[in-house]
Amino acid sequence: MTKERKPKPVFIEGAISAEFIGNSIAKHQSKTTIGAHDIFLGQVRADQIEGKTVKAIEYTAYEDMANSKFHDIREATFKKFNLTCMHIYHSLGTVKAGEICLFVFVSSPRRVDVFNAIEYLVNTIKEQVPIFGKEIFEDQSHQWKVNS
Amino acid sequence: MTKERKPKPVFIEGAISAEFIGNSIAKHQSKTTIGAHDIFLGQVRADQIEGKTVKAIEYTAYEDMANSKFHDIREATFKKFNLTCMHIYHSLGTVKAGEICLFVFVSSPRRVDVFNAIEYLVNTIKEQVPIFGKEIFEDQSHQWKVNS
Amino acid sequence: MTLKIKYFGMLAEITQCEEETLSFSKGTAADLLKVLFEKHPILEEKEFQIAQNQTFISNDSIISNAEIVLLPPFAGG
Amino acid sequence: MTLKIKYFGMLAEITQCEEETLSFSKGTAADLLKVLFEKHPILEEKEFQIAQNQTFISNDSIISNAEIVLLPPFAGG
Repeated sequence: MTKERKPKPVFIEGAISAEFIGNSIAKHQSKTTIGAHDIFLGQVRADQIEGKTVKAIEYTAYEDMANSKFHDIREATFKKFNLTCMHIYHSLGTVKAGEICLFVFVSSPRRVDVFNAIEYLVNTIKEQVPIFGKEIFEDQSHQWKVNS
Repeated sequence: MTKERKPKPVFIEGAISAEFIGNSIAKHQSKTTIGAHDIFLGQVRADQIEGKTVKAIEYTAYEDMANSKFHDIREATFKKFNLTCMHIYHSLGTVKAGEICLFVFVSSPRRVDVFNAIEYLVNTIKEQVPIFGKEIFEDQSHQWKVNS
Repeated sequence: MTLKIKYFGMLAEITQCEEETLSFSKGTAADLLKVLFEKHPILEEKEFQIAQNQTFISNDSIISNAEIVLLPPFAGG
Repeated sequence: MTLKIKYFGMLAEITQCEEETLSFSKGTAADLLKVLFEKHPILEEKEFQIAQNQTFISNDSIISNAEIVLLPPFAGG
């Protein structure tokens, strides 16, 4: 697949709901060449750090660069793997512990492509997209999250 | 994790709905040690075979053995990977092209475990669980599916 | 002894039988297969595995259980 | 030339600044950093990357664009 796709919006204000994900799955049931879907969801953890508990993460991004990175990553992934479709959504703003902040969805005729593509996509997004996260503790203090 | 879990029902009559999957995702939002979910969905393809199109697969299983295999695979996967939870559902009976017949859902504090676990689980299920699929064509003729 | 033989998937289709009983003097899976191939010659062309107590057995395994299951290739997922 | 400097995440917090303009005679990213460290000494302790035209540049790259962005470690997903 080498055709250029137009940039698709990735950022969503606040958490990504389970209903949104369910609706996205339902939309794929008319695509009858698909045999395998893989969905990755990133969820905010209530981590304990020095006795304090994370209650939310506030996400910000260098949006222009993030959107162009997301576009480049999409194109590169379509070139590397045999995928029928791909969807990426990331939250901006406040996402509470237990809520979903990242939704990556790939579909292909065969499973080997979705396994390889999902791992590549999620790792590349975490590594290359300028998104920043402020972990807010229950006492309103905070620290800046860094991807490991 | 070495504690024994009691067998959970895996088989569902007919297709697995997007709504069921969405509800299952929603139930995990109270589990705030989870940082990463991975969901695999198997969908029936409308394959073209010698000019005929698959319109549905009829699934049957040697249920006693299948249930005990699913249980063994669950236990082995919990031992191999650091998972918070795991859900497996497979259809029996008729699943139309475009509908979902397999839903595997793993969750963990960290993403590396869900990537490894989902691939292991799906491959092991396809290889070891006695489930049989009759591909029904539009003209009502059929052929027996074999996993590749 | 009297054995119950179960057939699944395409094997049930081609033998036109999901379950049958037959009497069998002690022996191995290979011995049992001879009996089954005589009864259902079409089985001989097909790929399948034999399970006893939900475990696959090989041709030289002794038939010790009253229920024997013939399973064609799997197609789950 | 007049540069617009943008700060994101923890860098915006510690400099108490999201965006500022400053005049800069031609030079490399290292030259610009000297100016920025003088203005915001706390920056010197922090890990960050510099982007120009949405591309990361190294210390010896020439500053050629009017908008320079300082980015702390990423935390998406």
